[in-house]
Amino acid sequence: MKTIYEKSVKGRRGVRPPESDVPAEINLPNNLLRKEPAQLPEVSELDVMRHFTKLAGMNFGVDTGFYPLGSCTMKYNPKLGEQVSRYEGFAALHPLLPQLRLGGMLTQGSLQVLYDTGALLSEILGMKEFTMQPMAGAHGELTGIMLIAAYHKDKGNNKSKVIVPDSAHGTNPASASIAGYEVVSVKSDENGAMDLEEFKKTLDDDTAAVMLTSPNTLGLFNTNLPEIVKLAHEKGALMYYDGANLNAILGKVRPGDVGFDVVHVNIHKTFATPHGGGGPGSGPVGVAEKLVPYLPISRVIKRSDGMFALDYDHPKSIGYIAPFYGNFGVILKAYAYMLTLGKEGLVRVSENAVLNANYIMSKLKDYYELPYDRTCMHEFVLSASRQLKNGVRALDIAKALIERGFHPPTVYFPLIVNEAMMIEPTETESKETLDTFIEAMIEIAELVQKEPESLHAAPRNMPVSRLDEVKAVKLQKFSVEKD
Amino acid sequence: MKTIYEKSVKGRRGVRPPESDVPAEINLPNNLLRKEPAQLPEVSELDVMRHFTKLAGMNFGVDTGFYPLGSCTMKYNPKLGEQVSRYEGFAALHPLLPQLRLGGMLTQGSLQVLYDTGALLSEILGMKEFTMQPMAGAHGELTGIMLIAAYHKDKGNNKSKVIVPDSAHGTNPASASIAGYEVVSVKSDENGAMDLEEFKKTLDDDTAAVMLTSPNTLGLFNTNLPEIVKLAHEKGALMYYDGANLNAILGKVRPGDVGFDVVHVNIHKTFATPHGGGGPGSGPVGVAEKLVPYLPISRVIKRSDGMFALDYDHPKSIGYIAPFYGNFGVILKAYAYMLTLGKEGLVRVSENAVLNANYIMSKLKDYYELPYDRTCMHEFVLSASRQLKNGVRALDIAKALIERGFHPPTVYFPLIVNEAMMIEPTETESKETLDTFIEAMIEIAELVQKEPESLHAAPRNMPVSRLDEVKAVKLQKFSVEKD
Amino acid sequence: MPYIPHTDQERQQMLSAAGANSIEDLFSYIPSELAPSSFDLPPGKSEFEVGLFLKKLSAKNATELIPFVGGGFYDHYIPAAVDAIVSKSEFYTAYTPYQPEISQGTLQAIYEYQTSICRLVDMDVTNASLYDGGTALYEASMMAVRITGRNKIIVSRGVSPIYRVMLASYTKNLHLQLEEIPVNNGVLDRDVMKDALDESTAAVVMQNPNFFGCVEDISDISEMAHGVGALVICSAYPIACALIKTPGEMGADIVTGEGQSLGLPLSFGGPYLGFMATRMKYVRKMPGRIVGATVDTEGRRGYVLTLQTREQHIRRDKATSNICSNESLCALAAQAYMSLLGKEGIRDVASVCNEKANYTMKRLSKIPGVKVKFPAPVFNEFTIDLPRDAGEVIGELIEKGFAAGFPLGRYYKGMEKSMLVAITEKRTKEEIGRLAEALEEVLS
Amino acid sequence: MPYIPHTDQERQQMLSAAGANSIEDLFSYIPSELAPSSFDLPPGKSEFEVGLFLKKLSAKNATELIPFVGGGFYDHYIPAAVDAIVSKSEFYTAYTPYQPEISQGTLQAIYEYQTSICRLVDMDVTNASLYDGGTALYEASMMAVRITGRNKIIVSRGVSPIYRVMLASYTKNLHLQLEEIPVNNGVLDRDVMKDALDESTAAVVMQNPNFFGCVEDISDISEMAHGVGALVICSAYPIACALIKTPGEMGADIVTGEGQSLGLPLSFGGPYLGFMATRMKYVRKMPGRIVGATVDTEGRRGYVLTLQTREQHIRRDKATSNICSNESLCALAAQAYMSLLGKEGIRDVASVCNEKANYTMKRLSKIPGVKVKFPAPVFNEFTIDLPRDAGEVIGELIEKGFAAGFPLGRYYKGMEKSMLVAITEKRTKEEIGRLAEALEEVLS
Ligand SMILES: Cc1ncc(COP(=O)(O)O)c(C=O)c1O
Ligand SMILES: Cc1ncc(COP(=O)(O)O)c(C=O)c1O
Repeated sequence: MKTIYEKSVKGRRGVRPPESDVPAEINLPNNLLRKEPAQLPEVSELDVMRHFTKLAGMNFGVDTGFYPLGSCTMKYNPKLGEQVSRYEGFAALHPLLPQLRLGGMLTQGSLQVLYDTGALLSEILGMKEFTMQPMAGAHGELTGIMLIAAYHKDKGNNKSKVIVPDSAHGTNPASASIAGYEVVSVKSDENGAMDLEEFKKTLDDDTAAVMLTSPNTLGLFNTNLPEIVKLAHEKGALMYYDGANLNAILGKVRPGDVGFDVVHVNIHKTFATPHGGGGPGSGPVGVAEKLVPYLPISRVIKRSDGMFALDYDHPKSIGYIAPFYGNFGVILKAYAYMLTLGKEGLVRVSENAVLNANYIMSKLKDYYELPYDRTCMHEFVLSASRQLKNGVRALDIAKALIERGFHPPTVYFPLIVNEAMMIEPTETESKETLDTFIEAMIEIAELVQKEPESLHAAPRNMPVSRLDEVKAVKLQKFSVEKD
Repeated sequence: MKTIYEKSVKGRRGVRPPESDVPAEINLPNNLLRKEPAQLPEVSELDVMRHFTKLAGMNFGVDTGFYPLGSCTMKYNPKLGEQVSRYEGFAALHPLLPQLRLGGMLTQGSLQVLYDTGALLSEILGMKEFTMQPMAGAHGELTGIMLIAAYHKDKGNNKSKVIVPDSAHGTNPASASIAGYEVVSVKSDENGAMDLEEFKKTLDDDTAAVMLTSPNTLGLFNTNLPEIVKLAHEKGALMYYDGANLNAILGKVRPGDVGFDVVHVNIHKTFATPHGGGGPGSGPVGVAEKLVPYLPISRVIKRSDGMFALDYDHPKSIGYIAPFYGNFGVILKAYAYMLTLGKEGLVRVSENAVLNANYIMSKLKDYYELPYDRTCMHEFVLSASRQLKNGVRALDIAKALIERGFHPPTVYFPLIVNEAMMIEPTETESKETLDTFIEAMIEIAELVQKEPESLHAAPRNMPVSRLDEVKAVKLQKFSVEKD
Repeated sequence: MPYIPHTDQERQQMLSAAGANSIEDLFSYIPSELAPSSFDLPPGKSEFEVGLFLKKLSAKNATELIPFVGGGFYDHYIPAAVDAIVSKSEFYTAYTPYQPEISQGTLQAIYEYQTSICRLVDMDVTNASLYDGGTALYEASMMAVRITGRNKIIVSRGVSPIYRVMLASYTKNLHLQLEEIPVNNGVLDRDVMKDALDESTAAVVMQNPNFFGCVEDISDISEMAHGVGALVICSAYPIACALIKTPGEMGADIVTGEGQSLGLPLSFGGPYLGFMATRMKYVRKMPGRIVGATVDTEGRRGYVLTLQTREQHIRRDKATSNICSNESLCALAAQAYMSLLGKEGIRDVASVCNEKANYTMKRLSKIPGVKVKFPAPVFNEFTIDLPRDAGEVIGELIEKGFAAGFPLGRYYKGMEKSMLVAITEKRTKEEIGRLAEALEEVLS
Repeated sequence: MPYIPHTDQERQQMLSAAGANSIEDLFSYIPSELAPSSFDLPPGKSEFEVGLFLKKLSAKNATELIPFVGGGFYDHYIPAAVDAIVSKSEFYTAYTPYQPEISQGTLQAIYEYQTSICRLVDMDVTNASLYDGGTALYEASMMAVRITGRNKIIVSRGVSPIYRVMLASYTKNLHLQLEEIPVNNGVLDRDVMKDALDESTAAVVMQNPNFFGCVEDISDISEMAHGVGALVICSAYPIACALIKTPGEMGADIVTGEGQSLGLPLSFGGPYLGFMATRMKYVRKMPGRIVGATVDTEGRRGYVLTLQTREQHIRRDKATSNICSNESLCALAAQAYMSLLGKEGIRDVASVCNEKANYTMKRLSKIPGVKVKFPAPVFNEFTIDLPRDAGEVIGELIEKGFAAGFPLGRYYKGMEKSMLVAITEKRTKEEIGRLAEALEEVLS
């Protein structure tokens, strides 16, 4: 399909800005003006609408169909969230207003949203307090590790390393590293959990933090958690909880109760805000009491008179993580979601998410290798190792699923499973949907026996067939050439 | 694709209404309750969203591609209209509010929209006053004929027939007939205009009205108009203007100036409001001064103090045509459109609409029969009569266009052209779009020479191939069967 | 120019291709005497300016009043997903699905809508939509006239006065006889009805719940009407149909109604949705488009507009109606609404409305001087008598922030002290309490 | 339960299939000591109630003030079509386009976005988005550190104080040296800069227009920096780039910025859009996702995420950044905005902003006691000195309905009487006049 640039016609115009109602005086000297206009597209409003309507038709979202992308919790995004985030009182609010004298009074509505959402998260995760500033999960991780660093520094602890299991998401080691720590990886045991013995060997006084995802990226709950926490705390290391998989344990386990000191929540996963084709997300960070002094400023507080305000007076704070208060529009949708579900609803979320995952797992484990055959939580990981013997890779299976109208699972993650296919159905999917997916997976497994080669050609019914990723690296074409 | 009913699962629920916060007392006796619940779908919100997302993908709108459906003016629908019609002050306003004491004061915004839009239309069409009540073009026609009937009755004129050319849209004779008139059809001459001699013969003292579309449904402007009007008026007949083709003459000709007594405007055509898959439309009716007393009530007036009010005090009024003030939400979008275009913009609309039609016509007339080869206005009619010799009908060409990504033209209308294909590009389409359409039409014409049979199978790339309309009549399946 | 893509250069190329030198050339054959005598319009404005201007206008409407006004048009909650669905531009920028292969989305949605309406009102077949509940009632009356070949239409005064005026307006020149039957104590006067019914009666037109909010069983009226060969037309409130005995159950032959309550904003009177349903035997007499199921050349199910020989584009002056554009997108919204609420949800809405209405009725009737006017049961709307002019009282309540109800004196002589109060699931106990207090104050 | 489709019966069937008797079974292996010590949350509410509650909250925000506050975040007009585009659920309910064949919509849109940003700021390559302008500036600084292997970062005080605090916060533990250079008379102090620049300098961080609204040519600074092997990072305001000399033209090596002005609502601080662009030679050092063009097995053009070996999911602790989810939908909105306005439209927006800012500056400076602080030319924002505390004056103007500007004393010691005033194309002459009058009153 043509790019919008290829549809451009010299002199054509789209939306007109308001004309100036003041004298037309550009007060900039010539040497400060750009030499020639930026070569943006020259298209009509209809050209633009058709272009993006076509592009939308070449995309697949949760509203299109089943999207069992493991670790990403692609649940239904309630339309209420879309509506409330467009209320003018929220959408048009300038973030600097609270910085004006008595400005807090001008923004009570939004401050309450931030405060209440933080309070709800604190109760859901069992933490003392949350900062809503981090703008995605990885951003939350970085914030969390910075909090841990500030804590250790303040306490005079000299610690240089962070322990991360080998099943961890790539953002965990990356965040720890970017925050200035050395990352030490611990391998998984035969149950898919972090190897306890190896962990004990690795853990030492130099360990600043241990980062865990629970359930882990295999969808398994580590029953050694209490012991790991105890061991870490004994060595003065703090426990970091990667909340990407929170959808499995809402109302069942609270990281705070388990002893985690810092957690982040992927709002866009557990709390049903749209993933936007890659973002925006939101990754609030919650902390145990001892880490509260280091939280980023500003902090949203509720005063004794019931009014909300911004509080900057925290000399030990790590500073600003975001320009303002986080991805407010995303947080607002999550708030609406939490209010809608309430206590019982949230518990049902994890129950049904776990049920759905176990249901699919039980139906597929005869057809695909299940490296860790235990009751799973909200997701599970299959391996295409059996299919590989016939020359069919996880990637081929993914493309075959595309052909059959499904978004594929996450493939090749976690790295510890060969030819991994990580399946997370979420609680918003119905039994019929799961059944059609199961059927498709079984059909593909059977096809692997009969005509394995046919799978290499998939997908055949999309706007494009398989794309040459190596060529993309070689071509280095990251934008439309100028004409 | 399954219907939403086939996706229904007993006990499944979607959106929950608020729970009652008052005692749960149904105060209806058992014999007044329905026996069993209405068997509506039992589906989740996600089920519903996916269902309609899929259905939308099986539909073609102006935002999808070129839609040259003659007589329907499928121009771009500005997104501004969608936005303003959702402003809460407009969308949530109860129509009975002005009926409360001082209620007019509560609805000044919406009354102004109605008043101003009527005033703009009066100027654009050269009429004395408009009623905004009619809810579509045909509804405007009925209203107009009722006005004419009321006028004649009031004047003591006893007239029983309405003259309609044979090229007229079906709604014209239907409206006249439903309003209680006998319809007399006049055939077209070799120029596609109403045959003047035949008209003269038909016109008599019994003629209540003459209904004309201008330009007519062939896209041709009848240069005899002044004479026709004069003749009709001499016989005491009123002239009715079907405004469906107003897009051709904005700022070029005003029906009021020509002598039309009653006009209707298809707001959803000329004024760019979305067609909604069949509606809603809006069909305001404008009248010359002598017909003003008969306009429907209420009438929106502007008082001397600048306030707007509803006026019911018109004893000669034909009464209520709509429950309230017309399709307000549609009128509002048209108002936004008129304000955006302004005087110059509206003139450019018809100029470019006419240019686009003539451009396509000039490119296609070598390939298809052009029964009336004259400069056309905003649309023109080709005939597939040449192709028919090879066994290819207009319908086949339409389906071939579908296969090539276009919405087909209107086919088999007007009835006076054999195998008619009525092409109306509108002014919002670009030259490239027209060129691709022209190419497709030429390619099809060539295919008719080479492999005519292949065209009978079109379209082959849609969710369904050609549907059996005869079978639909036989089956009499107008709803999903109950299980 | 807004929305017009051509550059001057393109325009020139196209003109040459069309054999013209200028745009004026293309219009040159129009007699110059027809040039506009005036075309005095304001200059165009930018999108921003127009939007802002309209935002300001919208703020002049008093939508902040707490609404208890109904009268056939109700402030029900519209789920956010309804708007998400009707905002899909593949739906709303399409037109009538004349070309079924490219329009299965609209066609299937309308087919499903037809199904939902049939089930809600208990009828066999529904059309694809009419303009509104009032024109639907008029069309139904004309349909009955066509079916029976008779010319008397008997109308209950319990039918919306707005619709009765519409019916009268449309039929004024048609040599029909309209006869109105009074309502006593909130229900139709059977005796007068019996006297009016005769062999010239084409139809009896009812409304349930009636305009006063009262619910009644009209099965006996259906029997009487059928006894003389007349049809029964019932104007219904679709939300009420989820709870109360349906028009179908009560023997109606044609059911019409206003679909606004099924997910459409009040929007100052439109666009709304007229629905019409009937028995299978009358389908060929029904006005409006109808979607039917069929199969394609490969036997796959699909949908088309069907029975088109009833319609104006085929039958011209012999058509069952002149309707062409209808309210398709509103029908889509209604179908989205009915799907989202579903079988249990819509019944819940109806139940909550009824419960809250009963509560409100009780609460208001405790106010000195206020009494419930009719003994008949109600659905979500009811009539109370006030100690003084209802219009006046309502005016005073506006000052206090309420659109408290509709003054029945506006349409019914002698009911100047009566007020019609409507309740939906959106009205909270607290709002009802505040209304009661305000009314108390105003009356004391 | 909201959004959960299962009926009890289905749940039972699925449990059996999974070999469990009850939901509890599925959780039974979790040590019971881990059961929540508390889970004290409110009960759920209906969609209607939640929507209404939030509507009321939104009304507590003072969005009715006429806004003249900018500071890097601007009230530009957002065409209606932008929201129509980002509301397409095929876009917004998708995630990162890991599977390109099913995600060409997002991929092509982002590829086009990358093109637009490159052209706007005059750079070779742009990533698919970062969180916001502040984190983008931090990422750019770290990128410069990686490229140069040096550890000193020189930052102009003309860079947003918010971003400077962010930069300091993020780098606190990283053994980097941050050095700030003062701004005199609205422009960077070249002498101090010259002294600061040395062979240990990784980057010079600039902002243009700077936080005071002043526009300057930093070509000389680029030359100086390049002279010692340091990179130049420039934080840019994309709308301004349509009019003023671009960072690329002035020799910047990395350009970052906040994309909010390109069609995103202010939304109390987010979601926003961090953009980053650089020269081709640095592409492999750039953080964030990048979309590249390639071909499919049949030679058709298509788009994929590329150069992924820079990223955390491949490189883990050696990645160029930890970013995973970004601000893709915001980039889509920006691309929609840039397409809708187009080449001439965006320049018009910029020109009108500048014209109105000049007008406002003149108008306000006529008020006794008010003077424009800096002689340097401005784009759409400028600093004025007031005769008394700016925070106080702004507080009084709030009472009069204006968010009149930003008190620079909040971030700059000694500027307590200075106010930063921002103008966009949305501010009318009339509003500007009213602001001037109000200020006059307050000061008199
Ligand atoms: C386990 C895990 N941790 C962290 C992240 C990073 O979250 P984000 O993409 O919001 O930065 C992800 C995202 O997929 C994840 O799956
Ligand atoms: C020439 C003409 N007249 C009248 C009408 C009827 O208008 P509406 O569909 O709005 O009722 C049409 C609609 O297509 C038409 O083309």
